[in-house]
Amino acid sequence: MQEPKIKFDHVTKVFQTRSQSILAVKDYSMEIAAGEFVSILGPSGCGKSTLIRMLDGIIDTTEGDIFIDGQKVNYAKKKMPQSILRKMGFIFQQPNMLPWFTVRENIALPLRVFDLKGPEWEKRVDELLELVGLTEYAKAYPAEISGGMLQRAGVIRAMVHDPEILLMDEPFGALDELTREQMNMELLDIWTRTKKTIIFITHNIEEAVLLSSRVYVMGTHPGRLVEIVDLDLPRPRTLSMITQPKFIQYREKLEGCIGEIDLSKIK
Amino acid sequence: MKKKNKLISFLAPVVSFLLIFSLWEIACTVNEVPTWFLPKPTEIFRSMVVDFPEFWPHILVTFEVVLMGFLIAIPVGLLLASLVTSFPLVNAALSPYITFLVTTPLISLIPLLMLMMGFGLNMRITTVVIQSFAVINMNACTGFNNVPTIRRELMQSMGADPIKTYLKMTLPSAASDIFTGVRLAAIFATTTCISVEYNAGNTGLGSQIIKYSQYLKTTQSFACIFYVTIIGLIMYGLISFAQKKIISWKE
Amino acid sequence: MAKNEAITARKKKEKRDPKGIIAPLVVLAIIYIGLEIGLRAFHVAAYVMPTPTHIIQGTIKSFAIILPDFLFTLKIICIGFCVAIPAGILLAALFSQFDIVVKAMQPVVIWLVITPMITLIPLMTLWLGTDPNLRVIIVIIQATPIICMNTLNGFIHVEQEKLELAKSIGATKLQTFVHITFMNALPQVFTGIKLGCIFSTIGAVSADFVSRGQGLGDRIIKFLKYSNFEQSYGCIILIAIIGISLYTVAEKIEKRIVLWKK
Amino acid sequence: MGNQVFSVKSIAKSFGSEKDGNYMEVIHDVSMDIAEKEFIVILGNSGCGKSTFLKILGGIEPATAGSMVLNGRDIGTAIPPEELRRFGFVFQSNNLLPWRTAEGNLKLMLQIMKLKGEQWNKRIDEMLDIVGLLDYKSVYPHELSGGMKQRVGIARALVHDPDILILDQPLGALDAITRKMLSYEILNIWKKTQKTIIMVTNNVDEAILLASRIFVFSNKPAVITHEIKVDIPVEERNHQIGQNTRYNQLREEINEIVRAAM
Repeated sequence: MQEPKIKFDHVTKVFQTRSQSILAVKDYSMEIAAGEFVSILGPSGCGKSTLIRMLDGIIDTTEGDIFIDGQKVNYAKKKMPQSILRKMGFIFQQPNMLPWFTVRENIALPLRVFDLKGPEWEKRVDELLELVGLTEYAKAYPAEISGGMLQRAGVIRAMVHDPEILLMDEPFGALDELTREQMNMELLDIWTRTKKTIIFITHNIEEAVLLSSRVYVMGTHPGRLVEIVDLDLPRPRTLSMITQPKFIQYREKLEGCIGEIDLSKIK
Repeated sequence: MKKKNKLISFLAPVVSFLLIFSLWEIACTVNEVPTWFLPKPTEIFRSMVVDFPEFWPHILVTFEVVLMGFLIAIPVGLLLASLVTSFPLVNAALSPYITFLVTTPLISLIPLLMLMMGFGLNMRITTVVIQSFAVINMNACTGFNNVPTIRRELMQSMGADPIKTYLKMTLPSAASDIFTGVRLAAIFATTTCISVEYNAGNTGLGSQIIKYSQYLKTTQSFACIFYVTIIGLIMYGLISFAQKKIISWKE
Repeated sequence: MAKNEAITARKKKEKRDPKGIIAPLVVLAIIYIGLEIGLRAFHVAAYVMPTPTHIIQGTIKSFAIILPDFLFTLKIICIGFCVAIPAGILLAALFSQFDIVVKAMQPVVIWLVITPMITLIPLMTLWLGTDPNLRVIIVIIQATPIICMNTLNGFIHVEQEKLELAKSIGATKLQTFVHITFMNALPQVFTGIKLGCIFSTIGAVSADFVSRGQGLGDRIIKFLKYSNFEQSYGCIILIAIIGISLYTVAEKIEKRIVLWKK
Repeated sequence: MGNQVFSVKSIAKSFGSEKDGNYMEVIHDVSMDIAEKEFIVILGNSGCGKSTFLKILGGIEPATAGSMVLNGRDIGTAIPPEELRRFGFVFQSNNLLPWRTAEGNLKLMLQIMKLKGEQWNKRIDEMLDIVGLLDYKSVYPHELSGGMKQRVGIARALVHDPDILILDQPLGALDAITRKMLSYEILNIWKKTQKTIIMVTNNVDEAILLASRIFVFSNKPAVITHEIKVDIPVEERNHQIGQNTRYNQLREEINEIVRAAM
């Protein structure tokens, strides 16, 4: 079998605070092949954000290993080298634009940090701006443009250094319904064109079904894997699919998985 | 609509200042208050112009001390705050002392500093620096400590080195807090400078205020006070200008 | 049960980090011992800096002389500060009632904050005589504007939505002010109070320097005249203690009242 | 259909004036009759003026034209203060006062409306119980999760026993799972309390689950483009509604309308 692009091998994470230790993720394993689009679905507090933060070297693992391209990447305490970090782009829940840079400067920030110089990179920034229709807002400050546009900027910032993997942490959770639908379609379009590996974190069932090839359902207390659901829906996916019986069936199934978790404990 | 609002915001304070000064003027005239007790605003303004040559050297001295002290205090305060907040242990160890420095009226050191350094500019600037850097330091620490986690994570996700993180993210994040500190520091700087001049020698506007009030030349005293205000306003204006130029973004 | 959990969680948060207590004490010890050794080793003259032990000894020895001045300064600062707080808040409350007054008075308040009120000390003697107790006035006028400025800031920056809530339930102007505007501004009020406390001590010491005769500021100069360096350092430390105590009290009260701050 | 409790007739709202060239009409000629115990849902894109419409209904802003009739009495363009007690308003961003505990937030309503007595204090507990937060009575808002805060917000709007509950996108700021849970909770509250409810949302599923009638608003200026009666019996509205054929039919139909309006 082909080497998985990303592999979580029995990963456990315990957060140690002054008064207590919290088991955030317990014994989590998953394998993702190159070019796959997978979702991690779960209620708030189930540790799904912790997972991709461990993958991206923002926090370390307590137990277990994480591999990218067969290379072990859980760097306890030590900083993850830039060669590995460059393979990944992180998209946050909020747009997380730095308000003192213009939209273009924000998008080019990874280039400055990774020391990627040269006209080909600058051209790439402009191409990406073009791709999501932000060219005319390149010189605007983040405070001057709408939430949807900011989140688009967030997406292309994570792509500007040409990573192989995109980590998306509930990227469209803060947007209103209609903008979110639009962004979902744009994301699918980007994915089809670039064939990145995408890990998409969400608590929206419909979004998970619409976008991904596989859904990992997580439960809380402690954060753990509950179920893996493979989605056998044709691509390209369209918005009109959400009323098709098969789609509804998957939605119901996932709703059932979530329901089996501990709805009573969700606050 | 907008234009009208702007006009009102401009006119309202002008009117209130005019009102204050004319009430003062009228009260003095009607009650025939002697000039040595409380001069009329018009007399004060006249003195500000007429006696200007006499005041000028002192204005220069005071302004120089305030500005120099202030300009040294900013980097000192910022640097210390950056160092302190970079290491959690140092932060924990020093933070009570930073509050201590801010709350201590360091002007109480003036007599001792005079003994050590004489009456000259060095001593005055030193006093201004130690009184005003602390408040910049305290506010900058607050700013550095309150950088949103999500922004830290962004820099971490790119593996940015400490210097890049500091320049591109931490410093601008704290900018508005730093400016709060700088603004307060300007007020501390003028206050301290006057306090020093009360004690040290016979140059500077503070010393002149005392001198004139001893000779019952209250008008000139007030003229000096107004010049102190003007220095304060210039400082305040400069800071506001710098803030607008530097913080061109909205959070 | 869940309620209790939440409340104990709150109490736990209040418990201080031991690092936050031990580390500063270690620093204090290092400073003390370092100064003690350093000053002796390099034979630093007493007028530059006496050793900490000498300062403490000297201060205790002359404590009978210092005490009246200490009490006097403490009284001036406390009374002045206690008058300045309600004065500043009341003024801000008055100004904030009408938009136009806010626009008219805000620059005036800033102007008063920028002008060091200690410039009026020499004239105070002229107007009010030489009674040392009148130094209270200096403290009041030095501290009131900054309290007023911060409070006013808090009063005029209320989220629109909170005012809409008041409107939707038909609250009167007074009710809206008491329950919404004032409570919303409390954190800023405390910022003002804490700054006011610093301004108060500066005002009091400056007044002592200029008007002389009484107070810790005056005592520092007197001790220096007779080369009693240890004692004058002792006085400075006492002033510092007044300042930090007031500040700490204000901060403690803030923590008690402003429970909702994260 | 039951009695008409509340009708709005040709309500319009505009800002600015034509003279200055910044005239903007936000609501244009909206009329609706609301019967007792009805659940009205207003569906529309963000920024289409539906929040402004609710603010008029909640007595926060007056309309510029049209009139409202409350229990047969013509009250003109604005809800008079004495009638505000008949309304309870739930804000989009919970809008709890951070300086008051959950209980304190409910109490504020009673204080301002001068509702005293044991029965009202008991009602605070009852309402907190209805939203399942009795255990969190003395907890400050910042210690509650987003969903819990919004539940307190709903309890607050109910505590003074209003006839009409107005909800301005009450679930808009919540995550999808909490949102679903809370929409069922609103359904239960409606069943339990038998209030008349007017709610704004941009989520079609939510609208069908809850509404007796749905009004679709168009973009600026807001006008009613569609009125849809949701003929799913109350008994069939539960967690299994996803399998209801009528539900899915309506869902498709309304999704179509909403997308076309974009």
